Amino acid sequence: MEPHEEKPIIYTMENKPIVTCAGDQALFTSLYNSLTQQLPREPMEWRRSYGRAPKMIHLEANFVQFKEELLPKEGNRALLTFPFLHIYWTDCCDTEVYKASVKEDIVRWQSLLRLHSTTDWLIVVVESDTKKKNKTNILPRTSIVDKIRNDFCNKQSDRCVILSDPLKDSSRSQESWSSFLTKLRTLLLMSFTKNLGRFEDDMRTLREKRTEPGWSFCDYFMVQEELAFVFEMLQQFEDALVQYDELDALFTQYVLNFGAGDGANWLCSFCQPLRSWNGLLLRRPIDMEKRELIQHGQASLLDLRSYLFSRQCTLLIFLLRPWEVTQRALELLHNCVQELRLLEVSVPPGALDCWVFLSCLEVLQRIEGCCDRAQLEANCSHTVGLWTYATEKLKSLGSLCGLVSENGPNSEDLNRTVDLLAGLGAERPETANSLQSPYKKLKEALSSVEAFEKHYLELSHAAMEMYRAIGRMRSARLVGKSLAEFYMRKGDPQRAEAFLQESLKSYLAEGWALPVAHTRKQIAECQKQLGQTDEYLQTSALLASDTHLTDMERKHFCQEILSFAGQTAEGHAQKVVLSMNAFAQLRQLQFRPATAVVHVGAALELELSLRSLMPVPVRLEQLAVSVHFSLEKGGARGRAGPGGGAGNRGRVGQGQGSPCGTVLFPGESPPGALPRSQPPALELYEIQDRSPSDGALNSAGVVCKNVHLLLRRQDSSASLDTPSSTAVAVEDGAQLLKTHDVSLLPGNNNILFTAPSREPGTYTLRQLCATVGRIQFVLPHIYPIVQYEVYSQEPQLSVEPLADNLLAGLPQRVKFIIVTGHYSIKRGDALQLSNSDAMPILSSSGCVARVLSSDSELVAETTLSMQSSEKVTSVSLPLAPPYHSVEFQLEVQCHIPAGPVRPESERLTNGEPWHRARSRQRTSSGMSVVDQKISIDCPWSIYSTLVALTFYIPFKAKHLLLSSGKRKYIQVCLQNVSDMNFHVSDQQLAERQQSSSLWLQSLNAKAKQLVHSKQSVFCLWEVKWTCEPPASLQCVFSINFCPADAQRSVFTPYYYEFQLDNVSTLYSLSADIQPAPGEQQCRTGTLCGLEVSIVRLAEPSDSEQQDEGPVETGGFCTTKLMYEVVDNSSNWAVCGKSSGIVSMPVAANATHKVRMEVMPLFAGHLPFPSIKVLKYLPHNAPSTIPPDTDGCVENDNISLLDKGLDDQADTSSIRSRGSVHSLGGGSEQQQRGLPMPRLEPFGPGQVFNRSQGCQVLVLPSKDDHVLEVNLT
Amino acid sequence: MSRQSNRTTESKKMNSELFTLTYGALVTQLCKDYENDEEVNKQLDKMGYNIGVRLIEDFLARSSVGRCHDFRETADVIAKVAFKMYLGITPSVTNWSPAGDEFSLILENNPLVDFVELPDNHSNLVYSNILCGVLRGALEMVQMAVDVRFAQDTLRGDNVTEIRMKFVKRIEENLPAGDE
Amino acid sequence: MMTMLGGEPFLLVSKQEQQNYPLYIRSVPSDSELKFHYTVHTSLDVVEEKVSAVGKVIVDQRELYLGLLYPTEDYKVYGYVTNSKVKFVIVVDSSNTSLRDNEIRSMFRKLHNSFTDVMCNPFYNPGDPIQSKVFDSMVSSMMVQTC
Amino acid sequence: MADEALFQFLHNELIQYVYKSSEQGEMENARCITKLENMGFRVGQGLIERFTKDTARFKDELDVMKFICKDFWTSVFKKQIDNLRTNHQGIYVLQDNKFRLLSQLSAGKQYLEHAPKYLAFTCGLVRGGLANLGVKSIVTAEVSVMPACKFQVMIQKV
Repeated sequence: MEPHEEKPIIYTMENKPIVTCAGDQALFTSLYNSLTQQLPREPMEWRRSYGRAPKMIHLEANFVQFKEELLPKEGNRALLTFPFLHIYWTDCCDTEVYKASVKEDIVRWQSLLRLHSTTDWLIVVVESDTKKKNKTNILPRTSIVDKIRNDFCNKQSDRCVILSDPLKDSSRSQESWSSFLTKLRTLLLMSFTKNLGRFEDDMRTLREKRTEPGWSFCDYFMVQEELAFVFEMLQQFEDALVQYDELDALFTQYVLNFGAGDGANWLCSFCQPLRSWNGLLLRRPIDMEKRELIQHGQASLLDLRSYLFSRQCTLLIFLLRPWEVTQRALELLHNCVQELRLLEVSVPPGALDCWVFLSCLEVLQRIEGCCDRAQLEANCSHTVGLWTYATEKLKSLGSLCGLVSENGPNSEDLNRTVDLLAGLGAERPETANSLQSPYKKLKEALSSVEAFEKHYLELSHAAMEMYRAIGRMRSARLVGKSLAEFYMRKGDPQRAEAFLQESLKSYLAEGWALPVAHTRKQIAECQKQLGQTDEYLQTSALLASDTHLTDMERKHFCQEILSFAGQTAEGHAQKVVLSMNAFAQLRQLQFRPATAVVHVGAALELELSLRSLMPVPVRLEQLAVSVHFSLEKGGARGRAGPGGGAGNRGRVGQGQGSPCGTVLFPGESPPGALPRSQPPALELYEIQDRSPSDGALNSAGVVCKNVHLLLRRQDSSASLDTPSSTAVAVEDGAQLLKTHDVSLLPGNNNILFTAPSREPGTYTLRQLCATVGRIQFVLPHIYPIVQYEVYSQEPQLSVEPLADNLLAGLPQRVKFIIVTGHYSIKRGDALQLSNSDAMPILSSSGCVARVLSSDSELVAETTLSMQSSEKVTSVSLPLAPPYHSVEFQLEVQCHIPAGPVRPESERLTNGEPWHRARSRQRTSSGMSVVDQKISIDCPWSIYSTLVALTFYIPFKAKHLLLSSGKRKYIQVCLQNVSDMNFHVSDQQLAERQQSSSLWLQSLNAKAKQLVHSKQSVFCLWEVKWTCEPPASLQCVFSINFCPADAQRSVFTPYYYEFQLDNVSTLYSLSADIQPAPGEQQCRTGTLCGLEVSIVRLAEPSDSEQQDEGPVETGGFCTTKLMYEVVDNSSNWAVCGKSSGIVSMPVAANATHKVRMEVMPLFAGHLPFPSIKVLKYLPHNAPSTIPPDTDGCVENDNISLLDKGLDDQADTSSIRSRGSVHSLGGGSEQQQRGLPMPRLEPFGPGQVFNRSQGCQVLVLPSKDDHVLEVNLT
Repeated sequence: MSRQSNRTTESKKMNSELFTLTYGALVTQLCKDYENDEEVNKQLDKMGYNIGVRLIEDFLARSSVGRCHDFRETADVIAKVAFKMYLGITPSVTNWSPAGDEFSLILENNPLVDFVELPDNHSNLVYSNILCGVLRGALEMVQMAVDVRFAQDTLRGDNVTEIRMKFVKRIEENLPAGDE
Repeated sequence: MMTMLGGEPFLLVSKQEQQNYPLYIRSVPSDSELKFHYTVHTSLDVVEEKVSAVGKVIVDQRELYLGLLYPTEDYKVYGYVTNSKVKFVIVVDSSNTSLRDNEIRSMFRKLHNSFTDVMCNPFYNPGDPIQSKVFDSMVSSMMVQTC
Repeated sequence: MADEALFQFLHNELIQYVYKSSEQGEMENARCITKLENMGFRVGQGLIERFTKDTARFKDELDVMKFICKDFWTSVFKKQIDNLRTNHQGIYVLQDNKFRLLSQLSAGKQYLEHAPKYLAFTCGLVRGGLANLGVKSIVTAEVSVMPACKFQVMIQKV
């Protein structure tokens, strides 16, 4: 009954360190179970050499019966079979027996051990009371043990232990067990440390020898692996793994060195041609076959690698690091491929692919074996690499074995397949009964086209799904692409295209030129096969224009297009429409004239520069721009005329239009360039926050206007150019700009169009369309918007003065301008000007008409022929085509109307409108105007045109009546209000009803005078009479004038009529100022006497009778006067009663004196205060509005002191001085009210003031401040 | 050359990077604003002048440099003090004209042009022209009218950068310097 | 394949609008150039994966060098991303064993430095393809070294 | 420091140029500010590229902002931002109590109105720096008491 004996040592996990047992087998067997169970119970700290971290380990052991064979021979380094400890069991308690047998036995045992120089032994003495019972002559227990100790363990007494009553369940036995076990463990570990240490030393020395000839990696491998095994056995997987990794690294290094040129000869065994390629095998803990091969140096590179990896894999899985397996796997596979290349191992085609394929799947399945779904899905990123790798490999196998071609594999392919399968050998037993085994998969996949497809698709989709799942879109698409290639090979472009388009999108999005070009080529291929003509042509266009293709390729695709275009359309198939932007780009567009505004029928040229992207010249049957026409304000141009174009420059391409009428089009980003969507640029501006109270600046800063725009998320995907996809439609029915037979050279071409301009309106360029045979390349929208305008214009006549204003009374030139518009002036067309006497047209001979083109170039010049009848003057026009203008000048003269032409600026009723009047005067030139209208009949219209001309009268006349006592003078002031200078001569003043009793005596110089612009001449006449002068004088002033610069002086008369009333003087006033009594001189601040005396000069005239009814009082009739003393210059303070009523007898020399007191306020020669006398009319008397003769105002000016017009205006001011009565306006309002006495001013010159302008000397007073006081 | 100098992330250098880049931004802006390079050069010179006339005070204040007796002394001050102070470089003063009224500043490395690569369409751009303006403006403030121009420029493929400086005249009364 | 020893297509990918368009691609001219482009483009998946991993990971893993992105049978693809989200990718022929992690690292540093200078060239418009001669020559010299 | 003086001279000249080259008017003024800001933007891009050359990858937005406030600001203005506040909704306020480009402007209300000119460039710097780090933003500024200055950064979520 030795359970372990037969068991062959298999290197598996069940391995335990070996402990041999000698001595009493029965005894040992009885204890075996408890021993094996209890040993691992408690962990033990293992302190290790080489400063490796101590570890707690649970020791197990494999107890086997002692045999001499078990003891390792000299040089045998096998560790697994190495007995780490030898135990001798005895329960002998009887000295006799001991002496008799046991001792010898131990001696023999010991000597054997010594022979093999093992010092790791232990003697266990088991004692049980049961045994003693039936024994007599008992010795004390200890004696045996002591004996043994003496005999064997000299000075290492611990090598002999007692285990008491092991089978009893007593505390005592417990203790002895535990102490025993502890001892056992300690010894075991000691042995490990010692032996492993020794082993490692040997191993190291061996490694050191690796440069020596004859050193073999395989041998070394075996050695180090032994170590690994032990660690594994001790469950120290990390350490185990390290061993393999070291081996891995070492080998790799050798291969690299070999690649670098120095090859160790042992490597040759790995360089042998590849014979079997049945992938990795990860289902056994140890692949013995491969290990054998390595052991005997027959392993191929793949064998070694596979074995190494399978071990690493096993350990990693023990360490629960499956994902590291997958990652290492991928590296391994790549690495192997490299190493085979480096070692120049001859590999039959496809063999490697098989190996990789199988290995990938093997790894994946191994992993699946030890993880659940969830884990797997969570770790796609680790596995997906293997999936894709497998897919690629399967694909290449497929194509190698002719499984991808449309018409299956040929015999050659089949042979190849057979060879490949042969290389797989027989399926391994482990996988024999799993249906999904890599082996089966591969065999099946290679068995038939269909099977292959099934597997390939399965893998591809799996890979794609995973990539998608972990968001590696690009990778997914790449798989998609190779799938597409597969479909292409299978002749299924339909499926292929879908994948290709998807990847194309992403390449475009990210601007990867080469992939784009390549993928497009593939797409083109699909489309060709699918017979998607339009798409194919579109793609071809893109490719033909793609600079990343070779010239050959580009030409090829271009040719494709051209040859299609060349085909004669069978069955009138309508044209194929393609997007233009792949074919050519519209770069710029230029109008001539630049304004892009022309009149109907005018020539408008349009040059567009088109950049052809084709590699070869292309002949276009036709290049057309479709134009949208709208009436939108075509007519409106009519008024604007040619000039109006300027305003429209903006229309040329919405702002892009430079003044030179050029529209630039943003160049398409060339293929490969990056479609970047620019976010809106941010707009900043300054802000200043001022406090509302005082405008003080609180804060200043920089803020952003268009935050809302910027903060909006803008996704760039929108901006990608996918021109092929956009279906372009030709809009027809629109007008066209065409050119035929254009040949587009590669690069820029300029093409000239003549734009249609028959209809007035707005023309918008819509599409650009190039026709090549059956193909039309269309630019669907021309953007920025490009428009031009055609306008139609009514003929029109305008007449404008040459000078800025026409002067009446002189011949003046006026300019006639006819804009013909759409009308063309025919022979015999004439303007009929209706004459008027006031303004004759002076038919000056040899005046010329100039015909100008729309851009005002002189076209023709002809002398005008004019006929004048008394009614009309007809001016025959020169011939002129439409949209030209005809200009000529005529001379007209406007007669100055006799009789007063009153400049409206000076019309006045009674005083008050004066303010307005005066302000007007300031603004207007003050020239009086004459409006003249000519009605003209134009040949193009049945209605006659009225042209108004305004003439200005160069002169203005004023008159004055001057009095000196009874003598009267008339002064006329002639003012030259024009800008010209004039000569004037023989001025005359005539009285209408030539009464012999009255004549006017000129006091003027005879000679003609020069009157400069804005100057005046004054003329004076004395009025003389024999008997009473008439109540009113009708005067006509006349003077001849002619321009000073006129070469031949033709004098024209100027008339001025006016009327004077009540010229004769009725009263004369005189005033006298006396110093205060006792004073020689007047002094400021002291009262002086003022005496006013009013003297009646004339007998009452009949004119007087009727207006103020004199009142009979006391026999002779009197009339009431009101006097008033005012001092506006405030030189005087008028004290006491400054105004009053006096009644004057109506008789010559009747006198009335008034006294009052005035106080001079200033020193010096003071003018007298002004004294006014007014008619005081009883209420019953009829009111007479003072005769409204012009100039009477000026007249007053003179007669009322030197106070300006102001005083007249200042009726209010008088009233304000507390006077009860009022003037002018005042009187009117009183009439409206109840009848009251009224005041009326005397007619001009009726009152003569003697002391006019008299002055009196005033001396300063002694004390001025006094004055201050009483003044205030 | 610029390569090593920029490794240090020490704050002084940083500033000069800020300066260099800002200057770069200015030049490119000018290139956008003006169509031809000559205009840009002119503008740069102007701006330099404006800086110069202000800079001089700062300079005199911080470097306790007194009045220079002759042009040679001026040259030395410019090279050894001014350039050192403001650009951290010390150009060498060479190529004196026999009359001693004209010399060259040779800059082995010109911080303004670190990282700069002139595009082909700016062959006539004198990238660092602002320096001329600065020198002109500054010296004008000390009553020296000088004529400054770039004789060589590493940017344009020359081995060194050379600023040629010619003494024109001594300005008698200090005419107020307005911005150009 | 030996002809491609040390043939690295370099490329920088700008982050503009998350669009990984190439700023600069350079490779030893060879018939497999196209394959390079595909490989590099695909590698962006991994770059993005690693970049987006930042923030989740601990600080010491936030260095700019992303290490080996993924190996293929023929190439090793390494990645690097600047703080300005510019991605550098170096693809090395997997048979090229002379280049270890450290060499690659320093190559990236060189690239980065040189790129920084490009960024500081006032005439360079960020986001445009790189035409700098300096950069070009630097890359060339690097490619020569690695052969 | 010397270099800095030079920079400030240049910066002033920059402003002078931009404002001179455009005639006045609300529109114009806005264009000037924007122009300055754009120059700053480009410079910021370049600078940040250098400054972050040797730093580890940033963890998140806040990490970036801190960098701007500490390292960036120190390198450019030789002091840190004095106070950084955020609403965690993508708005950050950077306060510099003695903003270098203002400190040369003598304080006082009458100069306050010129302040914006002196901020625009820096707004650009910050925006450019952030943008180059993949943080799209809008940067504005405000001064109420010179030379203290607030920059507000609004992050655009992309």
